[in-house]
Amino acid sequence: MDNSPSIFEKLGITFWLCLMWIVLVVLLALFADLLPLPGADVMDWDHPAAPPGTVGTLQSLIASDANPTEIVYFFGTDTMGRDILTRLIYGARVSLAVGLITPLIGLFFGGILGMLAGFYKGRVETIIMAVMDSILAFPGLVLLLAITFFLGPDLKNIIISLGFLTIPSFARIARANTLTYSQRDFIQASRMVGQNDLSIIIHEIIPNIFTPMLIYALLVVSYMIVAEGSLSFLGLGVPSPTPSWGGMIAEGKEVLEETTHVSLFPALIMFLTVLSFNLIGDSLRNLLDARGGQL
Amino acid sequence: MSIPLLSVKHLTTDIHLEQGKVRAVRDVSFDLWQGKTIGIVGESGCGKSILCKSILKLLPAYAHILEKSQIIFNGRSINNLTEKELNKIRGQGAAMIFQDPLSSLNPVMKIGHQVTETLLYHLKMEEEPALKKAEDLLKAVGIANPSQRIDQYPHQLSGGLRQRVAIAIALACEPKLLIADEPTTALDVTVQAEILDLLDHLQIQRNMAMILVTHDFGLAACRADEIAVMYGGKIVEYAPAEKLLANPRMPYTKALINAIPRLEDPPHTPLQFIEGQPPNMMIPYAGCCFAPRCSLAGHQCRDQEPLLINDDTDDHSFACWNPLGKIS
Amino acid sequence: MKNKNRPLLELSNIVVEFNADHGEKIHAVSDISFAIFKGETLGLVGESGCGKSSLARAVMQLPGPASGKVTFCSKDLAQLSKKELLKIRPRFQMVFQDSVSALNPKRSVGKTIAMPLKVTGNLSKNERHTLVEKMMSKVGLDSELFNNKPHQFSGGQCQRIQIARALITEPELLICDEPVSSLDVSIQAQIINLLETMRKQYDLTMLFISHDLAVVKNISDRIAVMYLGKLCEIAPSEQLYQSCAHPYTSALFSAIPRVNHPQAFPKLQRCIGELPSPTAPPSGCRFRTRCPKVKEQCVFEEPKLYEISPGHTVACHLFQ
Amino acid sequence: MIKLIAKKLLRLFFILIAVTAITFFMVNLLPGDAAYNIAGPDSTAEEIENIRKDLGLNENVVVRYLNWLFKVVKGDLGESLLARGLVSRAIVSRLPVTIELLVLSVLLSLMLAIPFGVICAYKPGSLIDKAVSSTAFGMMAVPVFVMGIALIYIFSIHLRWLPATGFSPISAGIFANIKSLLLPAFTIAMVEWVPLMRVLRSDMITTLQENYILMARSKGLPAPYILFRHALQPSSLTLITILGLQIGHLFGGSMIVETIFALPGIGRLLIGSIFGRDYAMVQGCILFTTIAYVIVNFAVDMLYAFLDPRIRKQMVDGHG
Repeated sequence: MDNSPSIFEKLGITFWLCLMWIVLVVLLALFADLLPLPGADVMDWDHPAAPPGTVGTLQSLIASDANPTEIVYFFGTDTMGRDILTRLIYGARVSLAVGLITPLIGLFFGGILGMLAGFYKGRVETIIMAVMDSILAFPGLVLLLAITFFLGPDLKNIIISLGFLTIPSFARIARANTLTYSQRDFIQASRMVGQNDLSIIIHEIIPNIFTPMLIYALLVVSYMIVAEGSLSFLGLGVPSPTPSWGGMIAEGKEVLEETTHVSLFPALIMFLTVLSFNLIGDSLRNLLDARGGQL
Repeated sequence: MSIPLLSVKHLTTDIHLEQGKVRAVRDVSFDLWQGKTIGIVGESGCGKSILCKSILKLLPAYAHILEKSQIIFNGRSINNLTEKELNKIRGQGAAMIFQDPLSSLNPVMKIGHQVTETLLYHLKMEEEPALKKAEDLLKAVGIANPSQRIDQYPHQLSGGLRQRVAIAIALACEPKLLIADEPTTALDVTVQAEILDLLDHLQIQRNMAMILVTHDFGLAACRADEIAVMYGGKIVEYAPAEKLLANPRMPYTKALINAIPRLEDPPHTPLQFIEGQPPNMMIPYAGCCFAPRCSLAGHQCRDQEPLLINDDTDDHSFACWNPLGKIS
Repeated sequence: MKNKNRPLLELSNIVVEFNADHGEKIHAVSDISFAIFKGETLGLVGESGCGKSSLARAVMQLPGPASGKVTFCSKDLAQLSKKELLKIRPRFQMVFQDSVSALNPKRSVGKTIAMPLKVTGNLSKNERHTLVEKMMSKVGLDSELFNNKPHQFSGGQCQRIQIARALITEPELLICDEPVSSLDVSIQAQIINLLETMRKQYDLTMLFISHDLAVVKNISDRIAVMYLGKLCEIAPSEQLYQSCAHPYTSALFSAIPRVNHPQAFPKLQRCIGELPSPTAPPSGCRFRTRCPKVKEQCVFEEPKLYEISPGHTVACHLFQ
Repeated sequence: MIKLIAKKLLRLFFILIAVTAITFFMVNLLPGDAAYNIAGPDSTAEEIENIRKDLGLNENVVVRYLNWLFKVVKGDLGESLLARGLVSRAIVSRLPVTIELLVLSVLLSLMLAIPFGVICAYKPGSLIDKAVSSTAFGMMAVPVFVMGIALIYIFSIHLRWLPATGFSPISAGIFANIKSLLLPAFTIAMVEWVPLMRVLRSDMITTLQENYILMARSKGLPAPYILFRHALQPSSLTLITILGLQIGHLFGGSMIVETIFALPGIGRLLIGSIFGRDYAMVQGCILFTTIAYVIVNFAVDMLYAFLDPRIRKQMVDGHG
């Protein structure tokens, strides 16, 4: 046991690189206002769709400012001359808010419902799972479109409706895990000494199903980032001028024949973020499976 | 019959796991003559199952057989055979049955298809006569209504019937050797007795040789001509059945026999047991691998690995520095 | 031994049912009655699917039987309130067959063993800790391993953990459901001997369930034989071995491969064919489809239990 | 079996009703009056009242839903406000495009997933497995809309092999038709094949460790035969489940792809109607996609039974 590699080694270099990327994105998004960036909706009409590295002056942005400052558009500007880097950082707020909050909604409600279904079985299970299946039966994006259409597209509504849509899959996973554990004899053994249902759920079931649920939640994070991107891409995400990665890609698509960087950078950043979440989830699952194999 | 049907020499198999390399089978040698049964007895993890799979080279990708190992089947070394040539032997020369009859039959394939497969592939039979033969085979292994069973799936059969089907599949191409890897462990005692009787009967009828792998010493004692006891990947004692039972030389063999509860003993007779745990194959051990659990172990046992040697007679060999029954 | 004629556990007409696929009920255990006297070990033998484990769980009230009475210490367990049942639970405990399944993989061994004490809740944490360490050394576990998780132990050691958990409340009755059947012979002997030692030390009454007649014979004073949810024969161990009466019992005895009598393998008494499905048990005597001595009467009439000698009862028409 | 199919159909019918009801109530109950939205901000109260009357908005919502449902059953989905025509006609004219696109993309993704999944599972950890698995893993992080843009950039703008946008109906020739759909279908397939391949690979690895594969190998059967005849079918159950679950996903994908490639399918119709606040059309589109979803799920259930006789038995026995 002692000479086995540490958790640090077991997870591998990719895991830590991914984690660093995520931390970087989160930090940038959190402290965007403190960074020396022009506003997300500040337009430089002298440099529309300028390639990366173009130097602009802030004078054209703020006319009253007597001392024009130079600014380097590291990632270029979009069709309306807005700094892509700035918009990416502000857009990260939307993606991360959606990506990180929605799975929590699903984890909480879905986890509880699934656990109840798996533990009590019988009629409780039938009812809960029938409702869950009905929600799953809604073609996801269509329902999302419908909800945002009727409720109006703002961040809160998007998070709530996406969160709602993740409940059934969490419930399914919680139920499946609970079922395998509740058939095991240690549940019987704890009944034998007189533990009640609540105590069994808290002390015997939750510790066992929590890790797989959390790992699934990580996977959902990347689904949600993509889903939010799709909505924004279709123009049904957070309303402009708030930047979002999907919306930026959609804008870039219009000028694809002339220049690629407008959609390339948001696509790349989104790709890296989603990939990182996937890889982190995958490494953790492998670690867990390896542990399970020792049993 | 001057040469054995199967001759295994210095068979050594390594398994590569994430945590490291395990030598699962160490330098195993034995001969098996036509019509005879060798019983390979050992506790779980002693390498007996890997041994059987090594003989037919049915190992998973992470295991490999070392160069020095020699397996001669029917006068022909199978060391350097191509996969295609091996398949010829696997299907027709030697067959195998496994521990759990439910998992050894394909759940989504009809019984008939599973029995006829080898007939179609190896014997190039036509569909119709093959089905006919499959019915005969099922009848031969004691299945009452074969024409009906042929259209059924494994889950529709009971455990004993499934094992009978597995035996029918194994016998389809009239093999000379049958390797039975714990064939009755998953079955009830009463059914076990029937299946073993069936195997006995078929063996005599077809003059087959059999390798019977089991953890049940009693079973090997009743059914095998020779018994090889395995411990820690090695054969530690190897002799004709009666001889081994009457006069075990290796302390492990004796302890194993004595640990089995006997029906003759009155209730509450304390059992003789072996202290400690079976060896962890991950950690190489210099001496005899039983030494840590052996009450007779001395310095030599802990430092030097004993080889399998013949003592007084030709046919009784054991690997022990301090054999029992030695007149000192 | 002086309390020998007072039953500690009494089962009368126990029926255990399961819901089958069609909404029908399968009788896993039908109409079984016997008693276990204080200080004795009763062995319960039968092949897979005969209902022996279901019977054990019914006795443990996990959950209780569909009908019939379980009387423990002269109390009808079904009549007790939740609170009273909780209070009496520490006095009868169980050891499960599959130790991997019976131990919570996320809980340390020490906490697993301490759990029954924690639920009853009379002791402080330190007191519990001392008791657990004492118990661990009694069952042959190194008390240094207190904080290890179950997956760090071998099968035999896990079974020791289970025994420790069952005995920590110092019960009077211990039910062992196939405690050694997944273990290797050398380890099996260790566990059987440990159970014997514990039985003497704690003055236990035991119900020992196994499919292995030789193991049961070794550990029990009396043996009950079950077939498809029914009791076939019940007799003192030695008497059952010397002169078993039921054809199924003799079939079981004759089917056991034995090291010391390899030649003696009487085939005449063997039973034939496969175990019938418990969903549709045969009419009359349930063993009749495989019985070498079947008569016409067996098809129509279910045999009653006949006492052929003191303490030896058989359910077979041959002894009418 | 028939009973079971009836039960399944009943449940699917329930889902259909639930989805349509929820969308209907959402349209009608949520803040923001449809009539006001339709009439526009400059309209007078009278105009709004007229529209309300036209739409039947003054009646009870349940009554209106039932009216709508009744009309739907008769094939009347109402009139589109924007397109000035029947909703049903618009949908029927758009439906073939979407169906063709989806069928083509499912076929393409299976054509990628099955061979690669089998090859990877045959030698897990090999160079080819590592290459395919990591490529697939990377692709999993590419959203459909990014994939679409990337493919347009490569194949249309850069290589000029395939048209970037536009649709040629079958009447314009089957070759032109397929050519116009190839890139969109490929876009969906490139994203959707990954989960299919991954589940097939991991299930297949598990299957290949099964005893019956060992048994098949011990029969001397050649490897490709074992892989495709013995292992593929029992390994494809999760694949089918994922495929079923993907349908909802696919429809979302097709909506995006139809937008990117300007294909006249249901998805683009839906988005157009949402932007145009065309309630009847939105309602109709959602109804149609739900029906499609329900039908596909039913087919998946039936496919299960076809693939695994154990499930078939369960279904005949009447639970599942």
